[in-house]
Amino acid sequence: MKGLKAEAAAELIPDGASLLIGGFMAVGTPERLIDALIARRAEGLTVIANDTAMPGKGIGKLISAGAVRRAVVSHIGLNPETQAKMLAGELAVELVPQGTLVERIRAGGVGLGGVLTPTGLGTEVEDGKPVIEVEGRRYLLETPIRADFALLAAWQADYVGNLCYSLTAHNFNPVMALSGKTVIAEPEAIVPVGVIPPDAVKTPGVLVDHLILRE
Amino acid sequence: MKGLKAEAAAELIPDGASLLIGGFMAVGTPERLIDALIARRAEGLTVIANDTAMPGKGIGKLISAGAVRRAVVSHIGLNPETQAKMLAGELAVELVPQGTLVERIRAGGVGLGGVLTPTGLGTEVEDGKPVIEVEGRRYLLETPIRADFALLAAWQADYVGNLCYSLTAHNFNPVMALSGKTVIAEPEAIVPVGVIPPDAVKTPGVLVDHLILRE
Amino acid sequence: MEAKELIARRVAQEIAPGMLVNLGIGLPSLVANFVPAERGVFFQAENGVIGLGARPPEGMQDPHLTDAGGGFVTAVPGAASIDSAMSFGLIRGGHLDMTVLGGLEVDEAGMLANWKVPGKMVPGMGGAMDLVTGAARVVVAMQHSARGGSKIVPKCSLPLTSLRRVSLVVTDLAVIEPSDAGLVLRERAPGVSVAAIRAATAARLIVPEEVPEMRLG
Amino acid sequence: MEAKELIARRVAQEIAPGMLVNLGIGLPSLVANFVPAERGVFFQAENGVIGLGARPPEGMQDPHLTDAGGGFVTAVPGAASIDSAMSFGLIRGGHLDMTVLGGLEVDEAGMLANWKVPGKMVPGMGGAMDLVTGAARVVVAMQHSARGGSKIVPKCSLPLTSLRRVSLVVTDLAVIEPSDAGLVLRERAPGVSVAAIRAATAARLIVPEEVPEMRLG
Repeated sequence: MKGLKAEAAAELIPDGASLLIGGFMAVGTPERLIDALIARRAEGLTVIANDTAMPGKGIGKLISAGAVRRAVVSHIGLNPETQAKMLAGELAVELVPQGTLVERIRAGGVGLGGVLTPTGLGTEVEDGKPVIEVEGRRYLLETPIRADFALLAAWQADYVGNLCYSLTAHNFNPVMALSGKTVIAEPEAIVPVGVIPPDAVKTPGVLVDHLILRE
Repeated sequence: MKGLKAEAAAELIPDGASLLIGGFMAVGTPERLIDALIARRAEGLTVIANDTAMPGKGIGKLISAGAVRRAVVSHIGLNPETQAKMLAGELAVELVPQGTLVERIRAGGVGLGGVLTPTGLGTEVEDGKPVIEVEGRRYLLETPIRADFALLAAWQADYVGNLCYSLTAHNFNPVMALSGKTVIAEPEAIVPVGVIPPDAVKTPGVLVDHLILRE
Repeated sequence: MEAKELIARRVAQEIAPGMLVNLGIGLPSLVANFVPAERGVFFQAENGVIGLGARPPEGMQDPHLTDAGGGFVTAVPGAASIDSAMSFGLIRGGHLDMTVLGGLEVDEAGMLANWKVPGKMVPGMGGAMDLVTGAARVVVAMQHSARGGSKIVPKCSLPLTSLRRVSLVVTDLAVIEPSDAGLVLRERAPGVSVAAIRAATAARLIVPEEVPEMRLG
Repeated sequence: MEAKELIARRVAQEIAPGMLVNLGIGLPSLVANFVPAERGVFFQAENGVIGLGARPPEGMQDPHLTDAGGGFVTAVPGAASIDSAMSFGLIRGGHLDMTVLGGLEVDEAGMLANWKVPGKMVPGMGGAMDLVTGAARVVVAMQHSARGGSKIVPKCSLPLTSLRRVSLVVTDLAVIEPSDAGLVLRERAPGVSVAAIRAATAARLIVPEEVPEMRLG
């Protein structure tokens, strides 16, 4: 486990990197890491996340700053800038159904070669994907997603990197912790080992490479 | 949520039913439910579980009682009775790699048509299964498992059926909670609503049909 | 009564005690206001809570407790936090008793389109494709018409959300139930005639002999 | 030194600080005894704990805290409870730095057989197939011979555990590393000659000029 300032973490992340970023409409998103990426003028990023939040919050700040080249998300309806940049051809947006997105990220993290889902059958989401029949029902084959980095927001972390999350700030964070080649967590509090009991740990510290330290 | 005595729950489960039963070498196994099934002389059951424990404990008691016709498990090495009954043709045993077993049960519970895993490729486990190539790697297609009932052991339950588990007694229980048509949980303690905080719930009560009441 | 309230009140009648229900952003989220707490219903927000409660008191908002639209909510006693994998596991796995979603179009086959107007407005499907595919019952809550045009059409012109037929459509004019035979007019809004509904509907409607007024609880 | 202790001591040398390591039932579980706590290694038991510790004091056993063989263990500070889906997610997903397993046979291609003797003994694969397929490093810890026969053979006659080549084989006589060219003899047990190892091994061995004695820490 290596503690880092947000600025130092942003230096680890090269332009053009692919990033899994936790959060749902900016709830459970690592804001200090995002601010540090913008401060170092990151560009060409691929962002894989539930949504692009709204202007001024979470991933919305990366969109506004022009740091993102490609977004793989389920929803952009509450960020008009994302829609405008997409329609203007400045930003590639790949829309993935939310349940499919989380399973693809999980598959990448747990070593599965893909999952079969009924979601998207017969819609635009089916285009170009194999359809596989199992026990008389048809499913889309959806492939795993991994990324160079996973940027997580957590509620508490302990010194060995065990993480727990609060209420609706869980969302994609526990799954993304499995699927980044390098995993960086931004907790709201860092507590001594033993403060988070084993049964309360949602992300084992062995998955976490770096913790963002207090300012 | 309906509270039941173990005896009443055993009456709900007909001979020949398929049962997902939580536990790993009898740790995290609902012993009172098993005792009640044996007391009502259940027979012809299909048991899907990690293992058959050992004689005198957990699923081992069902094996000894001759209640099981078919076992879908990853390991029987510590129960010589299971091995003897299998070699004598009295018990059908389907061996499934442990990681594949848990993913198949999860797939059944979360509505996936299957998962692709590298585990078992080129071994006897591959026999009769489709091999699917994704991004240049080969995987086995493993299909979902559901069952008529899931019999779970939990640490605490609250009045709406929210469950939490302790240490290594989690094992298959949280996943099986998703995949039984009827889910029956045997908690060690039943506590008022609010005693288990939302972030500590591992199985939401909406998945649980019946709680086994105190003796 | 305002159109939105009428729709929300009528949808609320579909919700039985003990159900697990997902309410979409916007109009569908109003439904919770008309379901009495005594009914023991659990509302799920796909972003991660089972047991969504009302708006919090001023100054007591928790930044970690919002609905899928990002608005502050509370949690009821017995609530559970879940991550997105569990949330959509419940949805896709058939554990959700009902979902209430908005719609852009519903057609005679009961197909729903609600996530994209090509070249114009692309909010994305969010959780809608999983919800329509996986929930035990799918209720569409929407205005009957938009910009003077019927949203209930012979065949959807917009991209579909799912091949799954929706269970019920509740609008400010009518309750319509898709079936093998087509769209069946089940109820009229108070004071609205069958003829007025036909006139406002581009799709063919099957009209039974009796079309009662909506029950509004 | 007893054979089992020798093997466990040698395997312990493979474990670097900060690793996540799974130890199989039986002989492999002894390895933990020879890894100093200061090394900051996390042991995983596939049944559900990261941070497995030593045997508990008498009378302090918790029935909810066992290893994969069902024996009572403790948890170290910083331990985490995980369910079977997470446990095998870590294993299959490549998050496990090393697994140590027993073996029935290892062959010249580095293939392992360790879960079935057809018609005779069928313990089942348990987690072995996932562990051998998914762990970053796979170490086989076993006696060199059984019932007078070599367990290191030209080609496995028993059903394979995985098509994945194992990383290292540690026996009471030798350390052997499977490679593209075949099985390379890396180390000798204290006082055991290369000739004695060759004589006890049914498989062809590649013998470098230098074959040092085992480091035992």
